[in-house]
Amino acid sequence: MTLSTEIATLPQQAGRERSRPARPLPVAAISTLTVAAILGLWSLASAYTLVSPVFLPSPRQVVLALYNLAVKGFVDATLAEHVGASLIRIFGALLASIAIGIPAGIAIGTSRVGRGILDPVVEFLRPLPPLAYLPLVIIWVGIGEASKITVIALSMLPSIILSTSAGVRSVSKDHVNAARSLGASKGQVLAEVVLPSAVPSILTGIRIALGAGWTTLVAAELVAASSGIGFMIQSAAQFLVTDIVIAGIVVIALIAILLEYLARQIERRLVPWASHR
Amino acid sequence: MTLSTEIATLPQQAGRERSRPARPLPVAAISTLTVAAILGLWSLASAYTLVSPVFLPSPRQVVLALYNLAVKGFVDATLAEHVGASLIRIFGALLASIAIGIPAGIAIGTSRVGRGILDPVVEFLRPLPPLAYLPLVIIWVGIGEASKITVIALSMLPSIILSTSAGVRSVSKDHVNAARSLGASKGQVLAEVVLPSAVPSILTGIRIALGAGWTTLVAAELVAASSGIGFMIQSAAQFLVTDIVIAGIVVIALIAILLEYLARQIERRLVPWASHR
Amino acid sequence: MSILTFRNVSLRYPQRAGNRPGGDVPVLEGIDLQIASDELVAVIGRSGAGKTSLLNLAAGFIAPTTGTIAVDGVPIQGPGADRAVVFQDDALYPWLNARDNVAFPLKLKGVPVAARRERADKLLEKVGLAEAGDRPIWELSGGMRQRVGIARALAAEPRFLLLDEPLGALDALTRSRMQEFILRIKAESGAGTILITHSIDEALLLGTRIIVLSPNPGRLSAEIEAGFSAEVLSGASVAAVKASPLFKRMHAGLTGLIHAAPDDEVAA
Amino acid sequence: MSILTFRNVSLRYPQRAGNRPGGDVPVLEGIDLQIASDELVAVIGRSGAGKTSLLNLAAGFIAPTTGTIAVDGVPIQGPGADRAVVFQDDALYPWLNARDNVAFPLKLKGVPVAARRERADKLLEKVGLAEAGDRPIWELSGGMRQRVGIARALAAEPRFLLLDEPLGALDALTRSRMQEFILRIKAESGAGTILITHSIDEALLLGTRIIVLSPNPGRLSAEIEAGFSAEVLSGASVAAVKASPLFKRMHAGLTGLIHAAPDDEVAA
Amino acid sequence: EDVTLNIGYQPIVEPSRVPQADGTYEKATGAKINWQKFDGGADVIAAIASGALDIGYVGSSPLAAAASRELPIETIFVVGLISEAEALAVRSIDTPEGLAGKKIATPFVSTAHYSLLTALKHWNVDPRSVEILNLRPPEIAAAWERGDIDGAYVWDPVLAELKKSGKVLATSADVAEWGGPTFDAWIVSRKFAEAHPDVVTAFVKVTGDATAAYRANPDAWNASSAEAEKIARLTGAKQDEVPALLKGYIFPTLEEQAGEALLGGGTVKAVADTSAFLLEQGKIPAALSDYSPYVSTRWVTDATKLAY
Ligand SMILES: Nc1ncnc2c1ncn2[C@@H]1O[C@H](COP(=O)(O)OP(=O)(O)OP(=O)(O)O)[C@@H](O)[C@H]1O
Ligand SMILES: Nc1ncnc2c1ncn2[C@@H]1O[C@H](COP(=O)(O)OP(=O)(O)OP(=O)(O)O)[C@@H](O)[C@H]1O
Ligand SMILES: [Mg+2]
Ligand SMILES: [Mg+2]
Repeated sequence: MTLSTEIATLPQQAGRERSRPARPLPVAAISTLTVAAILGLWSLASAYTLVSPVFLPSPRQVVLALYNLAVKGFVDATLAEHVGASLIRIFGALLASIAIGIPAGIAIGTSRVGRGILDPVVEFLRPLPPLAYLPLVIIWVGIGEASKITVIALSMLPSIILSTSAGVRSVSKDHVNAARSLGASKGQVLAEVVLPSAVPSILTGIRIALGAGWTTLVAAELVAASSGIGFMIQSAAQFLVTDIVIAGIVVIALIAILLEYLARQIERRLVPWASHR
Repeated sequence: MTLSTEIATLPQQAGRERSRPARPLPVAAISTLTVAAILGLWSLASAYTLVSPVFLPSPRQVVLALYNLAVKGFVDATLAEHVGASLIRIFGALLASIAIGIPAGIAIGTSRVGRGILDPVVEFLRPLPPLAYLPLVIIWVGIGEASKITVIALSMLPSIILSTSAGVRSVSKDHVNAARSLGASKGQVLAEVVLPSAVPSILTGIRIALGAGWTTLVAAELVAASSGIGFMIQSAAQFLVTDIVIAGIVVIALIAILLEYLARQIERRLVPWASHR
Repeated sequence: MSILTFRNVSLRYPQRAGNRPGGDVPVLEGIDLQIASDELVAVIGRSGAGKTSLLNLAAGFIAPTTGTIAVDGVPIQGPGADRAVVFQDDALYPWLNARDNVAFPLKLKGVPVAARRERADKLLEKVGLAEAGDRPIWELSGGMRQRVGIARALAAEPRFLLLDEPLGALDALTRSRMQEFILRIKAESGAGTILITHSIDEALLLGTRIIVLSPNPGRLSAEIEAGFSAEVLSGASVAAVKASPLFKRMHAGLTGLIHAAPDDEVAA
Repeated sequence: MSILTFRNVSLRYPQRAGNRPGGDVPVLEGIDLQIASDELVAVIGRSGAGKTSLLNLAAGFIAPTTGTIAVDGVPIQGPGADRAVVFQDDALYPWLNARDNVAFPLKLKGVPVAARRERADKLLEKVGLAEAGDRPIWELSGGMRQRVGIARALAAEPRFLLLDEPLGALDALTRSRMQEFILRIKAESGAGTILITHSIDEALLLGTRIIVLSPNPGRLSAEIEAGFSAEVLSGASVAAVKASPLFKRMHAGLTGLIHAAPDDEVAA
Repeated sequence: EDVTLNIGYQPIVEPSRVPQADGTYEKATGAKINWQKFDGGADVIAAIASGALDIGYVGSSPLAAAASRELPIETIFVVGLISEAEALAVRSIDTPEGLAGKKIATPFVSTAHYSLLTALKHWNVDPRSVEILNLRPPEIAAAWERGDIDGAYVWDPVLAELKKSGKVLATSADVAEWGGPTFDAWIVSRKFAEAHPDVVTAFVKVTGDATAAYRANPDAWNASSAEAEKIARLTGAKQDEVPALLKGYIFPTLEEQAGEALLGGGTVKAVADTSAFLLEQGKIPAALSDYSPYVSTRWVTDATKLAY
């Protein structure tokens, strides 16, 4: 994902820069400009009240709401508490789905029996809408933290399972054969060759899973939550406190982007070889 | 994804079958057995009322509910009408997100400006919970079909954009260079080389997007729907008609599995070369 | 008669992580070279000497750091249909069958379907693959794919043909047949040809001129005219040509030239 | 002294789409072969003759359709540390640095970290890469990677070394140095070696015995003893050895044997 | 003139489902009507504010929230005063004091939520001593089944499910007496009301007639009646539960609407009280001094005069 074929600029990849006099803007600068432009449009839209402020508060109002959230809180908890509660759920769910999904993905990727048993289960779980199975989750795991974590984990599981099994299957046959001819047992082949090769794919799966987890946060926090970003958004939406809804959305997006950035960094540290094979 | 390294059975891949006397069970048979086992457990669980029938009706009841749904319908529409309404929304959203996502993915994958502008937008949209932005969608696009399609499309877009840009970036540099030295213009390189190479990745993205679309179906049909599987499930849940809820879940899973199967077939027909590069 | 000219060309890849610190690494320096369309210039040199870089410059895939590359006096502005490349690993399009791969440059030119089909079939016949038009390329053996690649390059009717180790992974027999084939194609198409090869035998047999590239940075350390290709074309047996004292002397001389270069990695 | 024995081995790949209809395609038939641990058996033959298949059988990656393959009379049950393979495209683990790649077989055996580090460094020194231990393998050149692969195979202390075209993509100089290196390693380690090569020169220079595999289905069409490797090891110059009449006669003979095989794809 | 009327309804068992099923509204208003189903008042209000809806069905809590945000809406008809339909059902708790330290669930921001808080205030039970959980009705049923909660303030049919193994501590009828009435109402967007007053009047008239029909003979709407069938078909409720569900509300007739107890004064006070309460709870940023602009007797008065 880091390699890019800049079709428009291929001839400039080496040596003298033929047709471009100035150094091009870095991608980060363009992104910053984009964000600034969006904020500008938003400010204009609310300045000229193109949309009722009840439904599109100005950026200023949202920042104010964020400040109030941080200082005074909303629905009996401060922003930090809401974020903390949600982060614990997201990471709890991530741990759970890693603990279940990686072995399941390995089973699907390495054995026909594993594939036969787990493939239909995964394909069944993948499209299920969380709102539909919420009562079933409560019946089985109750209304404690477990239920929220379960709902989030169910949305994360498929991508972790699928990316693990894809990673496992893409292991080079030569790498496996080499290990076996160097004396590796089946377990050693799995631990020393198959798993390391699958790591880049698993990391990609985890990044996708994190995104999916955030999208089910509000649904998960419909269940007997008393704090959490999703709960906060939900409560605010019911009372038309739109500035808090938007502040919540912004907070989710910022955290998710931060985590994505961290994940990409970790990926670069952990598997520098992924771009070299 | 079709290539599998069966570590446990590598030595048997050719010639005489060394240690295995009988032909192994095909994967499909194992899957059928798995489904049968799950149905069996479910029957037992409801026969011994391990779970109250209000929450887990027996398979027989669900089949009966399906029959009644098909013949008499529920909340003023038959099963076929509900399924039809939802399929139109899912496919409408799919078309919309293909129409937007593929060009966006190409822009991200081929140009730094495209990446600079669109990457933050995609990363912002990816984690957003549909339940959080539902009121905003109503405000901006109203309560017609457009709002439902928008909600579903928003959940589909990221995977289509990301897989398109990944596909575009993975185009072989040699393939691009070859086309250019054979006289291709920039547009021709895009149309004749970059896009065809990205097709397998785009198809994978569409499969993932379909799964994501189904998971937001209930949320999308929370608002101002008068038919649809998600609407049906939601209405039934309000009045604790659990057999219909489960029947709806089963219908969603079956349709999704069928579509996944079709997509894999299309993939095999359309890009037979994908497994040969 | 077209002429491809390198004038005082040098190339540095921009500094990257892993390269030596302290500035860009010079890869090619002071390259002056002319290739006319009746020539086949064979380029030999150690691994890492800059052979592929030279070819990429000629193709226009990369721009030189200094100097100019021109065709008939007009500086090149990037890749173009006048300089077709045959890649070492074929670079055929897997989503097209053999015929459509060959017809690809014609499609780019907007030639109608029927006409390009006919032309592609003629080219496939020329490279001995008359039957293979409808086959997906992954069913073809390495040698067959290489020939499809050459047919595709010829379909572009280039003024120059740039071949990067096109016979690298073939066994002795298949390789010698492909060598004869390249000679014939070259003679027929009249395209000026640059052939990169690891084999001194091959360079001597096919080249009208042989260029030795010495590494660190890559410079033209020798240029030798050779006439063996004319002999082979006029019917002499390859074995007889190789057995001639002149061939042996030139072989020994070129081997010495390559080995003479300063040592780098292989310290064993 | 160990012995690797093929007894009446044949191999058919199961019928697949794209193969000729009417049953499995025979790839190898009636192979009888013995390799002692003081031998270096060079295998030559046309592309598709079945050389790689033969090596895969010896390695235990695939099982023969009929016949047995045994080490010292014990039929092999799959791959094992007694038969280490060096792959054409090295098959090093990119997530390990050069040293850890070499130490990999020791790790499998449970050798403690310090001991395996020491042993790996010694092996790296042997293959002339004393400095490269900490480097990620993607920073190494082709020749360096090939040597790491050989060091890794040696670390397993195999009784047999199976080499599949290990020098395929190297330039002439690097290749000749690697040839000398393989000869020395073979002599030191005392492991019986199978070397697959496209080059008749290489087979003659390195092999104590040369086997010609003829295609469709693969059979042993000739087996020739050769003593040039002993000459080279005892100090004779490679150029001199190649210039000897015996070498030339054998070279011509082997070339004839390969070319004599019935024709298939290359119809140009 | 061709008028299109967008109505947002909720799947509540009440008499106006019958004219909705029969197409009576279309006939009386002469408009083309799009019926849109919603599951919560907040979405109805968002839709009205965006102009997508003209008339909508909301509970008193969302109504108070919308009015406090000064959205251009008007209450035109009080559908029903919630009485037995919503109640606090508990398990192994006998007195209000016993609620302390227990887990009580309710759908937040609903009329039930408001009633629960009002009841606690009436009993002088500190809401903070009770663990109040936010759950939607189907999830309340599941949590009750599992024994995860000790009680819930919720509506039918989940309430009926809870009553099977629990007892009722208070109903909304009780809470109304304690000064916290809750109700459901039809509201209209002012813009539409100004443009098409006759349509709104006709709408109110039909709704009033349906209520009157039910009030005239409630027992005729039994489980096997055509009315019950129509209500069940539109809402998804089980047909044999419809009569019981209807009994949970007090449906005022058209004549009673304009009275002092309802649109004529009581409703404004109820909305103001609810808003004050929400403000105290920190749910809305500010309350208004006067809520009378959001309630109008004009439509019920006009409708009474209307005759076919
Ligand atoms: N994209 C690049 N960035 C930086 N350095 C490069 C790049 N491509 C090649 N080089 C360096 O330039 C030098 C010449 O490389 P080039 O590929 O032209 O060699 P070559 O003669 O074709 O070698 P070979 O026979 O191994 O193919 C090498 O030292 C190589 O490391
Ligand atoms: N997995 C396989 N399934 C079916 N046929 C195969 C398979 N692997 C090899 N073959 C066939 O077996 C024959 C021998 O292949 P092999 O790879 O052993 O040849 P080789 O002598 O190593 O050729 P080369 O010199 O090109 O590497 C070929 O005709 C090939 O098409
Ligand atoms: Mg090169
Ligand atoms: Mg081979």
